[in-house]
Amino acid sequence: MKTIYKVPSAITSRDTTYCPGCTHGVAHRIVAELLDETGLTKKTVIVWPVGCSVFGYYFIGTDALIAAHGRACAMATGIKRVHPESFVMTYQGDGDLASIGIAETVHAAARGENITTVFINNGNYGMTGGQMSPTTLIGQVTTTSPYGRKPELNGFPLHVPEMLATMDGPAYIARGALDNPQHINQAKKFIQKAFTAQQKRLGYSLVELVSTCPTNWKMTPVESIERVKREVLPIFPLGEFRAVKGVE
Amino acid sequence: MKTIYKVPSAITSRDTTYCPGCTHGVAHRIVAELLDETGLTKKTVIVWPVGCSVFGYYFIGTDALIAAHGRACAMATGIKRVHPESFVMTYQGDGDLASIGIAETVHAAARGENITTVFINNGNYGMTGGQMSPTTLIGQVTTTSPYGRKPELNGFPLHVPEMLATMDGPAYIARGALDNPQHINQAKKFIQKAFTAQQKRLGYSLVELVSTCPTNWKMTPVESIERVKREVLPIFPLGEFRAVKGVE
Amino acid sequence: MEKGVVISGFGGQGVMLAGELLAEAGKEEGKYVTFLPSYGPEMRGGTANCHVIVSDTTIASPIIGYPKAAIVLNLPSLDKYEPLMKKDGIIIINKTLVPREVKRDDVRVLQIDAQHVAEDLGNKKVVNMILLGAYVEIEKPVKIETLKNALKSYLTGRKAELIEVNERALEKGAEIARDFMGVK
Amino acid sequence: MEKGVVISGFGGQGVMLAGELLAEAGKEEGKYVTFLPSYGPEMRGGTANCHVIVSDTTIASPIIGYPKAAIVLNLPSLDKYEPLMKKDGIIIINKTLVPREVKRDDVRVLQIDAQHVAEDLGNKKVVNMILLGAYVEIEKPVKIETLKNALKSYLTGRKAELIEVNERALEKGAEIARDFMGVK
Amino acid sequence: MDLKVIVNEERCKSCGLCVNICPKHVLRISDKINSKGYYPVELFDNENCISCGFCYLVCPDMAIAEVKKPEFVK
Amino acid sequence: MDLKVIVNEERCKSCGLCVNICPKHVLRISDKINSKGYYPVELFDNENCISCGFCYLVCPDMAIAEVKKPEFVK
Amino acid sequence: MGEKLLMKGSEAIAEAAIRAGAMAFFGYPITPQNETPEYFSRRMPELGRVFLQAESEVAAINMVYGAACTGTRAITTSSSPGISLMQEGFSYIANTNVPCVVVNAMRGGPGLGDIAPAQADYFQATKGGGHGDYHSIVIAPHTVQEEADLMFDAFELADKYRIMVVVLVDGLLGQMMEPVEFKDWVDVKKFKTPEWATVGQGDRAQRNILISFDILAEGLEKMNLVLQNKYAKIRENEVRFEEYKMDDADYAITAFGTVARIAKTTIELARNEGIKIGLIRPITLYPFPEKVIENRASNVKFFFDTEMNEGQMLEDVKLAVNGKKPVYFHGRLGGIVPTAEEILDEFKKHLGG
Amino acid sequence: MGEKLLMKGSEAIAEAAIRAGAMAFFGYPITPQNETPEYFSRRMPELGRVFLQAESEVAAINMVYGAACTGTRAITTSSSPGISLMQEGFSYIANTNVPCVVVNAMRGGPGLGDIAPAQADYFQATKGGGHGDYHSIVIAPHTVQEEADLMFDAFELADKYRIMVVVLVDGLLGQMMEPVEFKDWVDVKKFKTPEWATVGQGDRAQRNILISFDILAEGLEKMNLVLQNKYAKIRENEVRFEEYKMDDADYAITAFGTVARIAKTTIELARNEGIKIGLIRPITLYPFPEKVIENRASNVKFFFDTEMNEGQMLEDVKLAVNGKKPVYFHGRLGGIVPTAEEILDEFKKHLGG
Ligand SMILES: Cc1ncc(C[n+]2csc(CCOP(=O)(O)OP(=O)(O)O)c2C)c(N)n1
Ligand SMILES: Cc1ncc(C[n+]2csc(CCOP(=O)(O)OP(=O)(O)O)c2C)c(N)n1
Ligand code: SF4
Ligand code: SF4
Ligand code: SF4
Ligand code: SF4
Ligand code: SF4
Ligand code: SF4
Ligand SMILES: [Mg+2]
Ligand SMILES: [Mg+2]
Repeated sequence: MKTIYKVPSAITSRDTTYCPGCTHGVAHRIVAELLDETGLTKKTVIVWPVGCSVFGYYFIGTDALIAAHGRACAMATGIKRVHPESFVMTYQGDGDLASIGIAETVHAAARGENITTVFINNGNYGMTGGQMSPTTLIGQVTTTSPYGRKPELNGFPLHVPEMLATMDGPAYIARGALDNPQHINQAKKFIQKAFTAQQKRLGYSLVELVSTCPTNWKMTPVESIERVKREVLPIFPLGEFRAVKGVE
Repeated sequence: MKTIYKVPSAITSRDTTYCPGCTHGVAHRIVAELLDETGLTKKTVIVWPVGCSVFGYYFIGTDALIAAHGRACAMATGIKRVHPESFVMTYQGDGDLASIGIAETVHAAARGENITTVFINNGNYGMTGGQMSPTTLIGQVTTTSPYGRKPELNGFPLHVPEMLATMDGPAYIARGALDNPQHINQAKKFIQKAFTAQQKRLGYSLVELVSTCPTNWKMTPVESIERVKREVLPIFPLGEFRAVKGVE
Repeated sequence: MEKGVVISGFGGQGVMLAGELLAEAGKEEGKYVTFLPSYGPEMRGGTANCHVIVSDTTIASPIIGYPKAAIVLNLPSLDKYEPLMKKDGIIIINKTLVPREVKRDDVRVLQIDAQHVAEDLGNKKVVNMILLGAYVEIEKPVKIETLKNALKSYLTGRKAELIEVNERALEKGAEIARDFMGVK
Repeated sequence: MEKGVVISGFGGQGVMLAGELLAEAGKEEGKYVTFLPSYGPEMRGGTANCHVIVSDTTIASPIIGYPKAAIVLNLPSLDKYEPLMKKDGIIIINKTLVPREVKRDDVRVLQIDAQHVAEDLGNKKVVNMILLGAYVEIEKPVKIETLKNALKSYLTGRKAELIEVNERALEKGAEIARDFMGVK
Repeated sequence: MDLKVIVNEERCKSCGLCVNICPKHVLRISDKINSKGYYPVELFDNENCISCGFCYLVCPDMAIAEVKKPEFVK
Repeated sequence: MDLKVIVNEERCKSCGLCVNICPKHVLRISDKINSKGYYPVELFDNENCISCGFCYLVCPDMAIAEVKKPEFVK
Repeated sequence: MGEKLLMKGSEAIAEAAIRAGAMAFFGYPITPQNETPEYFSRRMPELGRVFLQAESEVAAINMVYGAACTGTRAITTSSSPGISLMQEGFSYIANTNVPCVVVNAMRGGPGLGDIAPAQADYFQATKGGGHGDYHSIVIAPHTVQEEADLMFDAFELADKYRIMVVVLVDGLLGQMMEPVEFKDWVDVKKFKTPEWATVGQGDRAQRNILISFDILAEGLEKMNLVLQNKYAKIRENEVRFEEYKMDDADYAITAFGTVARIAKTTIELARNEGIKIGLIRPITLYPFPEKVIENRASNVKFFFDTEMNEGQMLEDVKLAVNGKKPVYFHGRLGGIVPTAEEILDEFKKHLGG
Repeated sequence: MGEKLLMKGSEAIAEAAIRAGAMAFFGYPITPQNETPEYFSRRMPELGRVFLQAESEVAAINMVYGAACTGTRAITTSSSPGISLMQEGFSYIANTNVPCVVVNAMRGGPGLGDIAPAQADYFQATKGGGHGDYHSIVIAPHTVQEEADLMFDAFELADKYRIMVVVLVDGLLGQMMEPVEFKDWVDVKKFKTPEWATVGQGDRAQRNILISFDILAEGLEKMNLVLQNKYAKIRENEVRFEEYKMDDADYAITAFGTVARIAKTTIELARNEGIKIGLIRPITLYPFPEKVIENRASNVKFFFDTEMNEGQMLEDVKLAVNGKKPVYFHGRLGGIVPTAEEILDEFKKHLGG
């Protein structure tokens, strides 16, 4: 028999600390697969965020740091500027990247910083217990939008790729999802292109991944997956928003 | 004889502290004219920035505060939320708004905060002596880009209205210029619409105004005006980028 | 008199509810009470415990360094608290999930096969109440009746239908405790 | 010996250049020097001043609280420094822009119609050098020659053509000072 | 027995995502219990598994350790 | 003399923007000097001023205090 | 006062703030105090008041600053890293002389640290973690009831002195439940927009300008003297502390918040053994109760300071004692809460001396 | 050492940092120290090193943090409000044990304040303006030459202890020009990426992980003890100070930076009048030279502390003196620089006593 899928070697032996069915783990695996495939593992530094993936360095076996909440892109910039030969990635949640860290993200993008961001959008602050985030949907109940997110009070979900795609700095910007095999394969392709962008020094690359948070959505993992398709993807459409020449 | 133009009464008797020919003063005057025309002067709170216009409250006679550098939109949000009947404006430079304050700006926009921002883009940090700002043009020499702004080091000029126009929160977003009478009249029209947006509680409004900084550009005022037309406006095109229904 | 108990088990075993209920009952009886929860480092799952003190006078520290009483719902909890117990203290153990004996011989031990007792009562989830009932019967920090009243303010809405089985669990625990004390 | 001077005038009158030049010359002569600029609050324009000390030994404070010498290029500067002058100190005044006499009689005063002298030298902008030349001749913190050398390192590139007129201004100032001292 | 899908039982959290996605319905939650208290998934019908790897792709816990495909002898 | 353009001389900073924009070239930097050391602008040809207000519009220092237009008697 | 409720400290803080007239909350989630903003998010809209989750702590404090400039009772709550991000804002608020309330539920540090209870932000809170010579009033409750009570005082003091009041607690005081009785609701209908507030000039004769700067050093020194006078008044009038069994004490423990509470048990244990210890518990950490400590220096043999940090309040205790008696210390770091027994053991090590 | 150059302090700092091997500058403009980043912006690209203007001080310090985690000599410079924004970053850097250098050219505060010289960020720098129990080494030069010299030490100390070193100056020391002679260029070709750096695992046997947290309080307490041990070593080995005319002094002035310099003139003036004053000038503010002050307490009649603030180092002086002698104080606020004469007048007020 021929092995067609196997847990990548960039994944450590440590079990994840994520809740059952949380798709953070899927994102980890596709990143690790790409590290294996590109042979980048030993050149890579991952800047982990504050959020449920704060323990990410337990699971992906590269040099690693944890940035202050929201500052991953700034920290990654510091590393990349002094060690341009290192492969530098940030892995960030929607609270981390789109709320407290939006300035660092926008400016890393505007500068065309040669770093890659994997952006896990699960529509709330998982780690702190499910508060509203910039990507929470209208009407969604969270622990800080107990009456549902209201546009007149809390505004509208933030579309980070669409926003960054208006700039000249980013080389590659896309949005994928982790809810089914097809989307997962597509997401992997997107991240692979983002890796290429960095390796070719074409500028900033970011891939948003629509993810789940069964625990705080108060749903089973399967219900969460269904919610993504039914409610989230219509608001956060998948696709590539910017890809400069040379990204493939 | 009939008076057709007269210094508006919202302008105080205090002389400006701006350098000769600096168009900050023009922006002040058109704001003051609109305060006169709309009768809003006594309902208005202006949040001034840190930047050359830190002394703005000397010149426009409304209740006033100075925000911490970059935080004008956050401060204005605090005021407007507790006093929705006040007319709340921020006046900010490109360093203040687009660099250190970009998070507060993006999120005020995303929330659709009912405040109005006048955004003076003079392509550098005037007050601190002409450093590079997010809107500095490619190739432009400043005190911190002594060899000219280079895309591979410093990225590309940030187009704030274009970026904010991708969102659902803002009611009105436009870019005007202060280099000639036609543009000045257009700019005033834009700000008037921004005022309307706030008065009708339609959401966030922002008008960028392409301005000059003769001192740090090391040009005469007339040369500065000419540079705006020749070099700046091709990169920062004028127009309305978003106007929801009801803004007029 | 100050009466403190540590309640400890897996997250999801109702450790916090039992503790809060006891504190609420103490408060209802006009006593001084403190309830101090502490969660393990893991986000979800893992071991959780709480310290509850009921007293006739003001309570200084809400932390129980060396318990006189402990309700222990799983093995890690026994491992943790057995060495800390005060001499002559009482450990009430969920025997079903704690597959070992207590090694110390200077403490009192009540083992209850609570998981099975709960199944007999018709609801697997009332293990916590069985153990709490036993504890309250032995140490008498509050009256069982007050606990039952307190239950009503915690189980509201759709959960109201669970009041009855929880009451029975408290009583069952108390009954087991009376047998235990009789035997002693 | 420690020799300190305050140079004060409008921004744009070359106050800073004169001060820096003096400090540079002091340094060239192997002396201890400090140059301390201070700008008024206004962004542009307004009054500017600097404190320069040249000394054979280490200099403690670079701030001159009570000057023994002052070069005064405009009226506000005279108003500010006249009361602070030490007894027997010397004030060198740009008479053209200072339309009043010094009131104190315990200080020495040299008034130079520097604007006109500068025009005669063919460059309105060398007022600062005329006054500096006079000061250096009187107080001798450094040699005029060293000042002239220092000029060369400050006026480079396109400005090199200005060296000559600035040199002449220094000399002219010195000459006026010699006359003044002769008269005294 | 040469299973097409190797489950790392200690890693499985019984989330059911693989069971849900499997086009051939050959996976189920077992009644074993692992040391973390979860009931790991098992492939109960190796025969009908088509080695599509969907289970591997959706598993968030690297609990589908490997997916293999029979090689056809030419 | 009833000037169409009233200059507030104390406010003028001689920036020249009004002079530059005036379509009729009727403004110039005067040789007066104000208390801040600037040479204020002056309207030297009232006649030919068309009261377009461009000078007012571009002046950053509110130094063009007023622009007036002659009213035609019907 | 009403009925007693069994409540978490972090929720009691929110409820008390609401009853004390907090009209606006701006904040950003952070453990171990998420229950506080979550509570506000439920209650404030019900009362027609403002709850807004800010994009960051930097934004949150500047929103508070804006609301404070209108004279509205505003509050934010956070924990150590979030509080560090607010330092610039604190400094601006101080020099603008506007009132607000900030709660810091301290967690283990430095850096990301952990989410366990700690007291290592004492210096930051009392000496000014932001730039410049400024102070906030800093209050440290040690029970849930006191947390509830002091929220009222926090808002009163903030308004009285137009100053920021920091309520310094920790995760233990936030997670713990105790019966609590709330003071009567403050009648918010009686609130008036103060004369100095920037809400638009309206009928006022003068417009209002609220700023924290003066480009002239002379002017800024005057602004600083205004602050210093205010601080002097506060030091004069607002010192609060609890003396516990000090009357016959041979030794004094000094401790605040959670540790003070534990120390009370230590004192019971010690007294059972015949060792007469008392407790001086600063309730206001700024203004610090230096007088009482100075005075007690003549009665006791030594002071024993204990904190969940490396010895921060310790410096203020030493400054107050000023060499008159030894001051010993025991501290635990990074979120470890000492036990009463441990404190006693450590204390006893100094009895030989 | 080379030729003497007449240079502004703010530029000498940049040049010295470059010679000392600063490979990367990240910062955000702020008066009164814009000449420093501007100087870096010219020189760093010439040398193939990194100059990057960050979008804010928050970003700047986190960029420094990133570069520091690769073991690269990195620096940022700012002034008071900007430094306040960096407090969270400082705390992270401290607990990650990575080296970097930060210059604070203090200006008048609080809030926006002014751009005049001040010393009111002493507490912030020495006690930790960020959260948690941490310290940075804090150095306070008082001449341009010393600014240049200490930049070398700053980088050496940072690397030696894997710690942040703060160079605390003010606008006066930045704007002033003095002749300065730079130490020899550090040979940056000899720099090696340290074993602990996170640059990708490469040939290392283990991957590196640099973090400032431990979810378990027990672990975090251990991390804290590592820090505390390091600080103890630093207090043991790195104290620096200058004693100026203390040998025969009847009185000691304590002062740092700009004011220390002015105080030297005060001492001349006093000695001309026959009053024997000396100066104890802490060069390291942390570790504070408490021993020398404690020792001198037996010789002098009193201490007179003078600062451009409301009395911040004063507390450390008092803690060192510990009640043995009186400690008097004179301070100016908001950016006012005292004159030598003024200090003498204030000093004399205490002579009667
Ligand atoms: C300065 C600061 N503010 C707040 C926090 C608390 N905090 C930790 S994680 C988090 C949000 C996490 O949400 P997200 O980034 O969406 O990640 P997720 O957990 O959902 O994957 C917050 C607010 C912090 N650690 N530091
Ligand atoms: C936190 C902080 N960082 C930096 C500064 C210094 N600073 C004052 S104004 C300014 C930039 C001003 O530029 P801009 O916003 O473009 O306004 P302009 O002067 O050009 O009108 C800076 C960096 C400050 N005051 N506070
Ligand atoms: S809380 Fe949500 S995001 Fe975090 S691990 Fe659990 S499911 Fe995943
Ligand atoms: S520095 Fe530039 S922006 Fe500032 S007042 Fe002068 S010209 Fe205007
Ligand atoms: S490989 Fe495909 S068919 Fe086989 S178990 Fe997995 S999902 Fe089902
Ligand atoms: S998806 Fe993975 S973790 Fe979930 S049930 Fe299947 S094997 Fe187990
Ligand atoms: S109104 Fe028109 S024509 Fe008259 S001076 Fe002004 S610009 Fe010239
Ligand atoms: S535009 Fe205004 S300030 Fe400039 S020259 Fe004309 S009148 Fe004077
Ligand atoms: Mg999230
Ligand atoms: Mg600008």
